[in-house]
Amino acid sequence: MIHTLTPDLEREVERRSGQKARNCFQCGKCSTGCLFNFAMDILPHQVIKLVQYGQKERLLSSGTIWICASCETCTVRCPNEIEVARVIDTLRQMALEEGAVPADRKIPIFHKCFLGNIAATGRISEPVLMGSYKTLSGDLFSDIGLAVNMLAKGKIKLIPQMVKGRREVRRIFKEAAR
Amino acid sequence: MREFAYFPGCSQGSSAHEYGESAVAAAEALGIGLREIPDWSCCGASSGHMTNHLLSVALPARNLAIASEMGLDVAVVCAACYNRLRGAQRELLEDEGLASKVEGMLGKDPRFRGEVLHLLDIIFREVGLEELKERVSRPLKELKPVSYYGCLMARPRGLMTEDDYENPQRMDRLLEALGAEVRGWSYKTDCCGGSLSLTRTDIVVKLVNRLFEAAEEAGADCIVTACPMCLANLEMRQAEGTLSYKAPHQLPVFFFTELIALALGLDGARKWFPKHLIDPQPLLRGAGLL
Amino acid sequence: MSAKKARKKEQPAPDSGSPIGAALVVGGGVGGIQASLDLVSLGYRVYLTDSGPSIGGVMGMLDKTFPTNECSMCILSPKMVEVASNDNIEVITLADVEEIAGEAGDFTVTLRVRPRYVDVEKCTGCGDCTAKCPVKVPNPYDAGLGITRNIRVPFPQAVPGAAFIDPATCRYFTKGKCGNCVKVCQAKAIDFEQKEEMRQLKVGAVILAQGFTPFDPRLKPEYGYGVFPNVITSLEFERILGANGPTSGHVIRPSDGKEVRKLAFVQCVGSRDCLVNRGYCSSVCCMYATKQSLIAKEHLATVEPTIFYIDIRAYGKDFERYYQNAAARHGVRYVRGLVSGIRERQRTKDLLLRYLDDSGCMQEEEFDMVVLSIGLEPPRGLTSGLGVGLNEHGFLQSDKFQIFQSTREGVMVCGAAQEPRDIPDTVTLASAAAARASQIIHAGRNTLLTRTEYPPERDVKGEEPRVGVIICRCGSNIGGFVDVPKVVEYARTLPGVAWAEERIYACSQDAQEWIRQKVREHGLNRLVVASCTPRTHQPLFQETLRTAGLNKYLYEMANIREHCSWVHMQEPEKATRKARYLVRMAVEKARLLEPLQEGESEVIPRALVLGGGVAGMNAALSLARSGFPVYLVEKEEELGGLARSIRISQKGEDVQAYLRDLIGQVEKEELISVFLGHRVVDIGGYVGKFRTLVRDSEGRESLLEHGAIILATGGRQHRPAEDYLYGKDERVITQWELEERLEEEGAEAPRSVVMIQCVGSRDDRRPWCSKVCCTEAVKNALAVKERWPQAQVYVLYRDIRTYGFREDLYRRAREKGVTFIRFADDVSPTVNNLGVKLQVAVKDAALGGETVYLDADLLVLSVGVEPNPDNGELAPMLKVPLNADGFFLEAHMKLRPVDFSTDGVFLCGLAHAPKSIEESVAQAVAAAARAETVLAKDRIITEGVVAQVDESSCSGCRTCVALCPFEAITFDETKGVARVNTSLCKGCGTCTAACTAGANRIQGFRFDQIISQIVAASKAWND
Amino acid sequence: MAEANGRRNTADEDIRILAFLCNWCSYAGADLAGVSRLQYPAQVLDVRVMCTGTISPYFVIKAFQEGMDGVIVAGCHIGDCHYLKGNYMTAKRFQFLQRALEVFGIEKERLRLEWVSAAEGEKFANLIRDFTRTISELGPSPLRQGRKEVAVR
Ligand SMILES: Cc1cc2nc3c(=O)[nH]c(=O)nc-3n(C[C@H](O)[C@H](O)[C@H](O)COP(=O)(O)OP(=O)(O)OC[C@H]3O[C@@H](n4cnc5c(N)ncnc54)[C@H](O)[C@@H]3O)c2cc1C
Ligand SMILES: Cc1cc2nc3c(=O)[nH]c(=O)nc-3n(C[C@H](O)[C@H](O)[C@H](O)COP(=O)(O)OP(=O)(O)OC[C@H]3O[C@@H](n4cnc5c(N)ncnc54)[C@H](O)[C@@H]3O)c2cc1C
Ligand code: SF4
Ligand code: SF4
Ligand code: SF4
Ligand code: SF4
Ligand code: SF4
Ligand code: SF4
Ligand code: SF4
Ligand code: SF4
Repeated sequence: MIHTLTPDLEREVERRSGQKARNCFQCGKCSTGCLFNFAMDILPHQVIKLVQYGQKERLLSSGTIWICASCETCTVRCPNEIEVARVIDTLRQMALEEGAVPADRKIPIFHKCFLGNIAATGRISEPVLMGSYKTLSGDLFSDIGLAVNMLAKGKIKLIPQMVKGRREVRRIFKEAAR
Repeated sequence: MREFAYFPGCSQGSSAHEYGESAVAAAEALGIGLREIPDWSCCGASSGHMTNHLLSVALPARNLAIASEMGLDVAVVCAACYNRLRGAQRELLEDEGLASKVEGMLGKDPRFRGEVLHLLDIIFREVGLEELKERVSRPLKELKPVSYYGCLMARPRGLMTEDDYENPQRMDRLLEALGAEVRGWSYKTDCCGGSLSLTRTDIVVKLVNRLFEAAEEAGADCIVTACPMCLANLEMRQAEGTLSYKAPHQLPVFFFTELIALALGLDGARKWFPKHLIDPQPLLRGAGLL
Repeated sequence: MSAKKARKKEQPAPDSGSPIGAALVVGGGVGGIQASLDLVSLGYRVYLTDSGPSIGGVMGMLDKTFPTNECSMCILSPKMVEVASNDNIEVITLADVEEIAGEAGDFTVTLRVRPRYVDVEKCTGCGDCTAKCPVKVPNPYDAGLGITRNIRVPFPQAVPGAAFIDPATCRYFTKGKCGNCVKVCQAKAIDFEQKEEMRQLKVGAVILAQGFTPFDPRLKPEYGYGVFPNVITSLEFERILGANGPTSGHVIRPSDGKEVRKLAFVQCVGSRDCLVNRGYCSSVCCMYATKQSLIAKEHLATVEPTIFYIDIRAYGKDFERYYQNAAARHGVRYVRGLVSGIRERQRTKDLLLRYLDDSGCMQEEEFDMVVLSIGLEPPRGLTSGLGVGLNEHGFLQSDKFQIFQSTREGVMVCGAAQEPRDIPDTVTLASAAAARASQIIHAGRNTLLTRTEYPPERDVKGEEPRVGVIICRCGSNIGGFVDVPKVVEYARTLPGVAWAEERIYACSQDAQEWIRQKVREHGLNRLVVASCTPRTHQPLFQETLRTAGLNKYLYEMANIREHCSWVHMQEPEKATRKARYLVRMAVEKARLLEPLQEGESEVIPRALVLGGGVAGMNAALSLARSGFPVYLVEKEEELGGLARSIRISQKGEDVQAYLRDLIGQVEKEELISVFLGHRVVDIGGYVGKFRTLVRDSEGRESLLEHGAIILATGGRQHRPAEDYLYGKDERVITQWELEERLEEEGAEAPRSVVMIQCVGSRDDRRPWCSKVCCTEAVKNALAVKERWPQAQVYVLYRDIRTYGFREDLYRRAREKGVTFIRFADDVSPTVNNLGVKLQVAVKDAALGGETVYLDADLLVLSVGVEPNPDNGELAPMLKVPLNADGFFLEAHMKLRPVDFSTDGVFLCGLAHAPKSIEESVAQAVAAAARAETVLAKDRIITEGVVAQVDESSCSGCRTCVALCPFEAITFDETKGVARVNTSLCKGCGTCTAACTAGANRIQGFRFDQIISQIVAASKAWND
Repeated sequence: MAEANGRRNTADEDIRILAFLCNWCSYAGADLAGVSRLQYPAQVLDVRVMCTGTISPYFVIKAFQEGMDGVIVAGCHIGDCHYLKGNYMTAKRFQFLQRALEVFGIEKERLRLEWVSAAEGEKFANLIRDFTRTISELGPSPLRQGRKEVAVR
């Protein structure tokens, strides 16, 4: 049931992403092309529809916005030139900013760890990333076998690389967070 | 020899170390110089643009700014880095407001006016198929690869280089030039789900195994990628499919530069193959290439 | 308030610089063909050019046509033959227009005519050259699917029916050797020396009908066209379905020739797509996909078609029913939502498509073949030399209300070159363009027609039959398989034969003179030509007979080529025997032939137009401007009809201003006599001579005499019977009431406007789509946004049917923030009165039927179009039929959209079916053109092949009266016999066959004549 | 044996077939068969009529009386009639005709009604092939001269 319809969200999304969700005529191409749609609670064309309806809470707390892998299949095929992937990016960004409770915690935690890793050292170090992600998400045991295998193949470097210009990188993060 | 400012990307530093080596080795052998961008930092990958737009531009911008100082075009080997660097470059050149904002953040001019290229494209431009063919000393005759670009190499439409964005051809042509019997298939640009590899392994296993099924259906005996992230993801998650899929896939996955090196008869080639999670050596031996 | 008195007026004398009575038609598709035929019957000389080697256009490639599933070639090829055999139409193929100089009435057109390398006059279309040509090329007629040779007749029914050489692929031209064709051509028709030629034509008017170019689906690479062999275009599929196509109509797929079971259609490929810069809707593809699904199933019952679409645009007459039946009765599966891309299985070449099912779940399904419903693009080569404007999509720009008028005076447009459209709309526009041309050049009417002067007809009554027989060799086409001398020998032995000889090419120009000479020399009074099919060659030989001073019905043909030498090539002996038999049958019939009189009746050069709406007024004005007086009868006291309630047109123009201007023109026009407040009491007579009694409200009657009738009595608005609180709550209004409010000064600004579509349309009781209301809603939504930018506008719909360029409006409305919400066909929205506001609840189909509640300050109902209740009374008076929905039924849904099967009666506007104002105008002017073809003749010649009742044997059973589909037979009560009105009779013979007394005879196919053929067959066999 | 019951199995040289073809569809379909050079047995002669609606039952009966072994009536598909409903009348008449023929002792298979459009050259050729085969199997018509005894039986 949807009660209050507002154009606010649509405008906000347009301001941030340049994408006009209102242009959509619901052809469904974005959804039928999406390889992740089976795992989504709201399909991409419905995301666009709900943006038109201004259903902000529902979108920001959806699983879809985190499941979307930004593969851009939707974007390249939309006949109305709506970059659906960017709309979803924007919704994710808004969800983080507004502290919306996501349907799937783990994915935003991963992104947080990923970026945290960059902020700290300037580059991604897989053991650091995995460690922090596993601690924060509480998902301690999955992929243990894989990690052992990779260690055995010498594929995991335990000592992280450090970028000299770490301060620059941190400044970027600070400014971007404002 | 033409030189490029080389952006290796994080995975080259660790899990994809040997692919990085193969890229440098193959490039060098073909007369392409790769000068690493000094003190490069991570491009932010998916996490950047998914969560913070400004960040997703500013992180690559730092690298572009350094590359500007080198006065060279940029060479990339990772599809994700390629996508981010090119994407950020375009936004910065098109949106002056954004550019000056980022300039303030970096303290450097982020407007990179050179070109960001993937090594695959560079080989096409600088070497060309004809010359490549001539350089082959060990044709990959017995190999039946499918080429796999993943989602980020060709998209968004219009952003990436001139290859067909729905049915890219360059890798196929290149592998053919190396002597391989390339198989056609319809999954070249499907996403492998790399960014969800750790968090939603369930989804990724499905996607990856779909790709392997399709590759086998196409009669391929290996998959060739131009992205270390894809490679890692495909290797890591296909064995996992053993649990949920009847037929376990054990299809080797190569980085395209590994095969160039192999076909050109470069020494280093042998030592990269044992590092793969899915051992390609039986296949290569069977094909008389090892 | 009585009628303006009809004033007799002389045809205006041509001004000093009288216009040239000739016209150029560019493009020989169905549009160009119709325009040419109309122009020539209006009395103008016509040049018909095509850039290709034959006329016919895309319709010539189609298998069947929607929504009647009629065979496309069957209905087109008679028109093509008509063009070919008309002396006053010159067909110029392989020609491009370089420049149109001068002005309306006096244009000089420069044509670049490419060489054909085959002499059209000499080529007999035998195809010997094709058999010997070494160069294989993909056959364009089969959309590239089949293979043909470089030299060929474009397709069997081509006009001209002559071969041509494409020098780009010919070995002689590219390599300097070969010339095989020259060696085998017995007609010596091939001429490598032909050169490109520049020609100048003087014409008074030009009609552009270049049609469309099919979209190249390689521009949508996600569908894999050109990569996956089993992904084909709709045009290719049309050829696969064609009985004369590359697979002879077998529904098999290209990769392995396997029969297709699962068949998918992807709609809107290259239409409604901003990505490839084709934002418009191609208007025909929803319907042709439906048609192709049905035909595929007809050919192969096991086919399971699925159509993936955005909106099904079944907006035309009878389209909705066609679509609903396809889905409900014929198992065509419609799935909403486009597939994003196509994947192929490498081994089987099957195709994988992903879609959302009804419950919103993702499905992946394998298909054997996928058809891409490609869009219609502007024709290639619309050069600036034409001096006409193009619109933003590259189609020919035209006037807002007169869509057949280009931006250049004297240059008209029609068909798909102006906007993507189907065949009936193309034909309509073609006639309208011809009418407009006639308005400009009517002073030059009949000035440039060549009229053959015939010697007086020799009276053969009482003469013994002296039959002349010509056996044609047709080069080796007949001569190679049939022993011609033997047949000649045999013919000479037949009773009544005075002379028989063979001839190598009986149809060649020199042979005609030879025939005339023989007729004279031997005193022949009957002629039999044993050659090819009468369907193409009979008119030629009949003409020769006329010039030899004999009645043209003293002629009979024996088809010893198509029906003999060609189909029994491997059995020359039997072919010879059969040729003898066929000749005998023809001779025996010929002996019984009698001269027939073509009926003639006078024409009253004045028309009656019934209905003074936009359609009626335009029809009247068009006729008046071509010089014909018109009676315009309107039952109301005011002109204008429904358009009085419409403010803005679909193109955004001010309708009221247009209407005022139109009424002004009608009132000023001296040739139009308006009868306001009059109704028709009775209509009598027939084509050329109708007598109509009209009566005004005070009972005063007038008797009007006229030669043709145009029916323009319109339709009406559906009155919603309290659906959605209409009439109960003043906030619930119709679109027309909204338009009124939009113009009202100081009207209160609504915060929220909700529109509901399909009110009174597409339901069980009114199973048609009203066509106008989607565009009307979109247009009014935009107007609301313009006047009250803050207002929220919601449009609740089932399918948005903004076909053609109306799609631009739909896009603009979305851009402006109008929200479109789709509800499923069987779950209408509901309305609740909450006192301060109305609340509309709609189940959004895109969200799996989730209910969305909308507050509405205004609820606007998009009510549909209904037939005029007067129709039931008018139909029997005019002797014309109604369709199941109560609209008038035209003579032929595809090719005679404004004619009735009753000659001399035409229709237009809402009387025919729902349509917009511009479409009504076009149809009205088209109807005027058709009426003008009647009025422009001083007398009507009716075919000699008509029924005749022998009064002495007629038993008065009236069987024939009831059977005649054209109501041509009346019963003469005083004499107690049936009587045929030869002006109405079409010569079908249905009556003859049923006449138990043998009194009813069809001339030229008389009982005794057919019996003589039967007996002759038997005698021949017994010899 | 075969002779005794009036049947022969080989395609009979002596078979005589008459086809009534409507001008607009079936005659044109036969033309197309010719243009496409489709080969079919030469034992068929055709009579062109404007519409199958003209074909009186008497023509068909006369044809048999005159010694034809089979008769074809071919016209436009229902709905495609150039004269709106001529072929519809024919279809109605046809059922009556078949019954009438049986009264004469003529097998009803000897009369065939088919819809052949102008685009169906292939169909026309197949029709002739198939019908000739059928008639060959049935053998000469019982009404034919010299066979009357067999018909009376
Ligand atoms: C697959 C498919 C199926 C269809 N099915 C149906 C159907 O079932 N029913 C229906 O009503 N409609 C159908 N249509 C639409 C129908 O084809 C068009 O309505 C119709 O062909 C339009 O006729 P036209 O004369 O305007 O153009 P065309 O048929 O395109 O003819 C144009 C002619 O002009 C010539 N020409 C082009 N450019 C020039 C030039 N510069 N100079 C000189 N000559 C030129 C061309 O050679 C051609 O002969 C279908 C269309 C497609 C693609
Ligand atoms: C609900 C609705 C909404 C529409 N919206 C739009 C729109 O937004 N845009 C658009 O372009 N078009 C629209 N149309 C269509 C448009 O109204 C018509 O195309 C246009 O008015 C032409 O109509 P007409 O002349 O054929 O018929 P009408 O306008 O109906 O005129 C028929 C005339 O004939 C007279 N008449 C009727 N019976 C007799 C008789 N027995 N004897 C004598 N006279 C008779 C009538 O009084 C009337 O004057 C709409 C139509 C309807 C019903
Ligand atoms: S592809 Fe574009 S137009 Fe189609 S449903 Fe998705 S967003 Fe809307
Ligand atoms: S970008 Fe996201 S929504 Fe779009 S197709 Fe890829 S995963 Fe699906
Ligand atoms: S051989 Fe001659 S006459 Fe026959 S089709 Fe060819 S060009 Fe025409
Ligand atoms: S000369 Fe040209 S057209 Fe003639 S047969 Fe040779 S290749 Fe064919
Ligand atoms: S909506 Fe328009 S463009 Fe799309 S398939 Fe239907 S008719 Fe064609
Ligand atoms: S009239 Fe004779 S030469 Fe002419 S086309 Fe017919 S059969 Fe051939
Ligand atoms: S609103 Fe009108 S035009 Fe639109 S679908 Fe319904 S009936 Fe047709
Ligand atoms: S021939 Fe046909 S049209 Fe003429 S009177 Fe007889 S049934 Fe009517």
